[in-house]
Amino acid sequence: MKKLLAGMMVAALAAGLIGCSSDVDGEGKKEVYKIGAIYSKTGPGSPLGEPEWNATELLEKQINDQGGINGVPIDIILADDESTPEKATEEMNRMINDEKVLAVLGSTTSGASLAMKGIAMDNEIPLISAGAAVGIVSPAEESKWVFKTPHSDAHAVERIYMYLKDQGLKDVAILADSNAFGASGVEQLEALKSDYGIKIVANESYNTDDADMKTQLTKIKSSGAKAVIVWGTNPGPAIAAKNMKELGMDIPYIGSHGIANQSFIELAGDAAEGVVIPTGKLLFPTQIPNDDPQYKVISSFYDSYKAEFGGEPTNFGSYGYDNIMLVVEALKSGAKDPEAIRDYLENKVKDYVGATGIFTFSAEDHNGLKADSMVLAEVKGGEWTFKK
Amino acid sequence: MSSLLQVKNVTKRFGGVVANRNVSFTIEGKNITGLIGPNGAGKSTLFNMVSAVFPPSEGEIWFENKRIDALPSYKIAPMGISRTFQNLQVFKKMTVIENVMVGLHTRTASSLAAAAFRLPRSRKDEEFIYENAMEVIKFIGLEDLIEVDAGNLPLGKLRLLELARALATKPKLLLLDEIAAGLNHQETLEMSELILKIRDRGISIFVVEHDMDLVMRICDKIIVLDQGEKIAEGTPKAVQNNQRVIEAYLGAADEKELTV
Amino acid sequence: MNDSIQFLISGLTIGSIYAIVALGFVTIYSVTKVINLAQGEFVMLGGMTMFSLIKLGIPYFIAFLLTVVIVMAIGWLVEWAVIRKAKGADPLSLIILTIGTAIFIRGIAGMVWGKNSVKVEPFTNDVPINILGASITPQSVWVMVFMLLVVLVLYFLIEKTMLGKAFRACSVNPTAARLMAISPKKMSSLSFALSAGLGAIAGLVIAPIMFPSYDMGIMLGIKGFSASILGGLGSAPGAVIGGLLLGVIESLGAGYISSGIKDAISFGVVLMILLIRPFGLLGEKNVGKGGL
Amino acid sequence: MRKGVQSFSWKGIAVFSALVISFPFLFSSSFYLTKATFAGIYTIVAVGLGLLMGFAGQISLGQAAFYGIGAYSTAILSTTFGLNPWLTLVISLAAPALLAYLLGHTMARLHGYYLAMATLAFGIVIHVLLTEWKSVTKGASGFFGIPKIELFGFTFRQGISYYYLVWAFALIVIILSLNIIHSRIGRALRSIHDSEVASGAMGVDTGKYKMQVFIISSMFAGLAGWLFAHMSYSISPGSFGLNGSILFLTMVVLGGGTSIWGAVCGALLISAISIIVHTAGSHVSFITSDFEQVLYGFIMMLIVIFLPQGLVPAIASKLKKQKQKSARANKVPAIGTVKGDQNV
Amino acid sequence: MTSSILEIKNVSFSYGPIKALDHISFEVKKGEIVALLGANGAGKTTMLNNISGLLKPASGQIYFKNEEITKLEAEKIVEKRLILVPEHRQVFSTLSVIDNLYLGAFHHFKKTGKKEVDQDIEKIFDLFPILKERKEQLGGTLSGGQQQMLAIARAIMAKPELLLLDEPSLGLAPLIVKEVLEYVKKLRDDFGVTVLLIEQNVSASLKIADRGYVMSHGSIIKQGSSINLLDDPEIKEAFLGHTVS
Repeated sequence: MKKLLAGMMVAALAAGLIGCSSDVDGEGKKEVYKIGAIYSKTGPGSPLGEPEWNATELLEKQINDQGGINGVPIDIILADDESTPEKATEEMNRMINDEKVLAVLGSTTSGASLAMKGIAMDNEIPLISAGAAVGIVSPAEESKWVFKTPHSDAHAVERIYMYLKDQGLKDVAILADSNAFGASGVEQLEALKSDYGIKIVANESYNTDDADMKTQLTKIKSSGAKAVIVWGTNPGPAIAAKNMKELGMDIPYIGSHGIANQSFIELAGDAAEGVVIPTGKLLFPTQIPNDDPQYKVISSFYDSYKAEFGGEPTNFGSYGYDNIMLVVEALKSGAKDPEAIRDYLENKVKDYVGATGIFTFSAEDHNGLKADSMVLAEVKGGEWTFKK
Repeated sequence: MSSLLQVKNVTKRFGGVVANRNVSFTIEGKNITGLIGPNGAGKSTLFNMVSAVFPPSEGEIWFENKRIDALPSYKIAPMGISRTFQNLQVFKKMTVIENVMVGLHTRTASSLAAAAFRLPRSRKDEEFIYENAMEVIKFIGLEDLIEVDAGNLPLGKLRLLELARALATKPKLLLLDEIAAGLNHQETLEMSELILKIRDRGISIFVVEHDMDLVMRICDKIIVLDQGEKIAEGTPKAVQNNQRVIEAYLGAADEKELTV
Repeated sequence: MNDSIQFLISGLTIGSIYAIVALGFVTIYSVTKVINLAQGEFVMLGGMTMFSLIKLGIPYFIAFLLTVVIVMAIGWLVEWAVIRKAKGADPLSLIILTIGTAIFIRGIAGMVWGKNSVKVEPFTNDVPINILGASITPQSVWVMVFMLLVVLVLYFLIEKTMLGKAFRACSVNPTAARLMAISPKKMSSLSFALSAGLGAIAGLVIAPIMFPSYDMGIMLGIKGFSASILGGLGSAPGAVIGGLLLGVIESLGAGYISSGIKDAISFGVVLMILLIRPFGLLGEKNVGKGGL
Repeated sequence: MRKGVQSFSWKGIAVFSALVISFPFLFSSSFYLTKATFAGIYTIVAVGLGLLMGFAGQISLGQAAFYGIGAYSTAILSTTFGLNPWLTLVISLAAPALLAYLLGHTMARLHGYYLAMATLAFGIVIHVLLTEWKSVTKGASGFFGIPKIELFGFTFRQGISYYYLVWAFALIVIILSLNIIHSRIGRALRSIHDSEVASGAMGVDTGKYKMQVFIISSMFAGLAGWLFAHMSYSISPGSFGLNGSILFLTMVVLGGGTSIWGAVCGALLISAISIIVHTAGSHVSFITSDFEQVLYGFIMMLIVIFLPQGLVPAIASKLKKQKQKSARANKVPAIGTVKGDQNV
Repeated sequence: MTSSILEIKNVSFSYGPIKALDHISFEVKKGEIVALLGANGAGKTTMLNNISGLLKPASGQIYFKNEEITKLEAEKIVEKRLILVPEHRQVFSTLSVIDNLYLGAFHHFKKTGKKEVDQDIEKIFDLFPILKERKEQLGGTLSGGQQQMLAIARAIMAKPELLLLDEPSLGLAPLIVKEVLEYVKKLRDDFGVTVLLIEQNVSASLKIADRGYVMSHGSIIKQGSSINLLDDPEIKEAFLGHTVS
């Protein structure tokens, strides 16, 4: 019995050893910059994580093809956390202690990012997350080593509220996914409503795998809402759009940046017409004005991404892009250790033009974006069009 | 002093089928009582009611002046009733000694917490259990097999194991359900000797059996069931020559009487 | 008032789906005493196969029939390759076995079809119909029609045909059935094929409503299982009642209490009903034990 | 005093402890250490679930809920209310136990598939509450800012110290469980599994012990939750849903619920499999986490079909049969020593 | 010369450690009624289950119409028209009487066609009028005797050449036993069905049987014509144990 157990342990360990040995590199190799990147390539977060993963692969190649950073190649170690905090924890420890990376990028989901945050703080390694939750970079005193590049939900909400104010719509309803993405959106929608004089007359949610949302929409309909804000990623919002049409609800449908992709339109079909969302500009690189400061960055990233992978990078691709490029900026400036990279990010990144927006980090703000990094898009004729 | 076990007017129905109708009998102390009857006569049903597998539909069962017919089966073991099973309900994945040790469950009382932390109470109980189990095993004659998984035993030993396990509870009344089923002649003989030996220890025994040799040899009193009803009661000899019993077993012969 | 009608219609639509899935559970259970927790995967396979066939350019109606046939074949295969091999296992093992099967099928589906949701066109146009101020889409009507159709066909099959009698015979007394030359093994295969077919139909009718994806089977399977338990295992009318009840509770719970905790409400109700009636609404007391 | 009868073999524990202690020295990699730490946490849950399934014969499709209650109890109390984690450990044990006690009365009336449904429903209800009771649990994004465990001024952080902390608890749980199954109550429980009728006739109060084991298993899950919460900076409801419950189930099924070591092995093997897939995945492109899921499903099917009692009991009984064969051949009846580990 | 329709050669069978059949051999000739007698636990039911394919012998062979059926599945053996009426009758309790009868015809239903099967059912109703009265009633709600008749009727629907009857008198009142056994005789006389019957009701069964075998502890200990067996004093001993003198 015990022998058996011991045998099993040894077998498991042996399997591990084989894994280890392949990672052993000879000493005295020439210098590389090692960066870790953990994204959700699989699992429920994969629609978000995949463009981030792809963008990371693409950029590593591009940078090294161009001779690296100041002549030093960059080595990005990619890992999939399968959208779980446990795997993210394991990978984060590997990145920091085994791979000895200078900084870690990721992860896609808030839960995983928060789990990684604790480890980054313990080990004093900079972490740049692509997660949505505000908790990733706040409170500031607990987030010294953690940054994030995605449009904060707050920005998206501000953008929406500004639009609603312009349109004179005060009474709104929320329909949000009950997952982390939706929850984070709702939190900001609630937090910022009074700043814009918005009244939330109905606050509904749905499960990611719900087939039908007519019940929630009926409630919204009766609540007298003048617009409905739907916060989630595909396919939920598409079902909501379809259900609204079926219920004959013609109030404006405001989406989140979670559906800033072509597949939303494909799924929702006609029902997508007129849907307005806040989004990064990467959604329609050809439509943004040439004089936009981000124009060059966005169009070149978009083109090379499309050429490499065929699909759209979506907003999430831009987070993957900016996460790397910010570290690369720091490395370029000569920051070669984790602390220097962190310091550079916090103090030197001012008006940096990224794919997501224009970043200005500070000790209090580790997100660095403003609401104007987002624009509004509307579905017209089966396509996302630049609205404002 | 009244009888050890009293079955009073017991009736059992399953759905519409009456398995036992108005059966009454008593079992005295230090006695072997047999329950026989043709297939389908309701022996098992009656036996199961006495061992509290299920309650009777009507009637009462008393043991040592306590009414037991509504009790769950686990409550009658501590009172002094124990049984074996015809279809061998040994704990197959446990060793012989562990099987017998389960029999001593009701004679100890240390709690789960005591067990988990191996408190002195638990240790003392375990020692008591082990010693008593060994004693019973030696009495039955299974001491060579204590470490063997019950599932690997041959039939004869399984029957002995069931007996040992039942004895470990220190019963006043031992119920044996077809204890000789499947045994060969020699084994059956040995079993009867063993049963008599147990009786001599002062334990009352109630057997359901279809091996007539065994029943006739060991029983002090026999109760005969047919069609759910008691049709005869008495000494083996009386029962064997009772016309109703012969009919029940061999069928009524209306034209040509069976002659013996 | 209009709201409650709308809630009811939504609840009945989704409840009809649960009912079809639950009938799949019952079909297998009543013949084999196996609860097939991979039933939801049959639903998923229905939706995804339909999508693929249409994408291949196969006409809608033919794709529909083909889907049912393909999924039935998979159901038959599952019985033959997996369930039959574990003959006589207890319910606990069977639950684990079919969960394993579900995970396996789902994993393969994820690799074959990818993770994204797909779209399947509705059977007929999607202009909603107005009833008492509530709106109902033609597809929702189809869902209910199919549910009733399935119930009718099953009723006819079980009550009026020799095959149905053989099914019932196997369920009451497999040994006696064998003595009538009815092979419980064959009936077990057939019941799996049949219930896979039911799953496929559920997948087909719901596909235009909910954008199928590789993992849609989990929740539908669980809801179908709940519905069949709620109604009482092995009871077809129970499954239908359970399914509709679950759908309506969910919808009313979301409508009048909170959409966030609607699942907690519906499963809370399931727990409570089990507390009051440990054998479901129409269940018999002696069921609940497994084994072929 | 006859040691053999009253306790299990300490040798097994000693060998296993030695392996546990030496692991970090053999494998300094932080990745393995983290994996092994999680494996320890899972072991605690699996041992509890193994007791429930293998010894009380009850299924639980909602074990992750107890795990989650343990984790959230401590997270909320130690963060929001600033209580010392050692203090909240009591709550992390008591809260699942209380719930199990209340639920146990319902469960006691249910059997087979109905029981499976009830535990499944319970798991879902708890998961929904963790997600939706935002004011307390901070909702789906996760609860964060959980303090670390401290002992005499030493802070347990992820890494070697936490590894040892977790495995110290895991070993305690294993020893307690072995103690239980080698006591009168353990034998009673095992007897229930073989023949409930016979154990009833031996005076074993089946319902009482099933309830006790249900409570114990929920407490173990709660303990694991406590360890998990304080390991990480944050916890989120996703870790405590159906997937988690099924993962625990897989561990027990794989290793074998009728043995404490089986549950331990199951937890370790599942962790090992994920390491192997991870390693293989970096070389072979189609081996992804999707493949891992397919593999889990496949393993569950194979085990139920070919080794329904699980790996460890299957191998143990084979070894034992051999031993008994050779013992019989040598005609050496082994009297007086009943080795405890034969049935574990 | 009457050929044997069923031949049992050296069949043994064990339930785990319990040996139930020990090298049993016997035969049944076409057109006979043969009774297999013995006390509880003698192995009679096990024998019938081995013949019908529900159990598989550990060793030995079974021939039906000179064809070996030892390894055939129960379902296939039914198709060869060897039908067992099992112990405790085993009617489909939640199916109606008429559905029970239809199921009897399951193996030849397609070949025979519904019309003919319906005619067969009418014939059965002539034989057992009580079943006609109760045809819509559920099998489980019938009385014991009626269930026994239904079980036999259901077996007849399968068009048997050899009918195995497992204790048709079990749990029935003496009058009903007589009635049931009368039907069995009628089956042989009017339908030409060969019957192998196991019974503990010795006198009643030997009255209708041509020959009998007596089993004890898994072996056949005695055989002979019914008349001879009825007169044999050892029979009583086999059933009631050693006579206490």
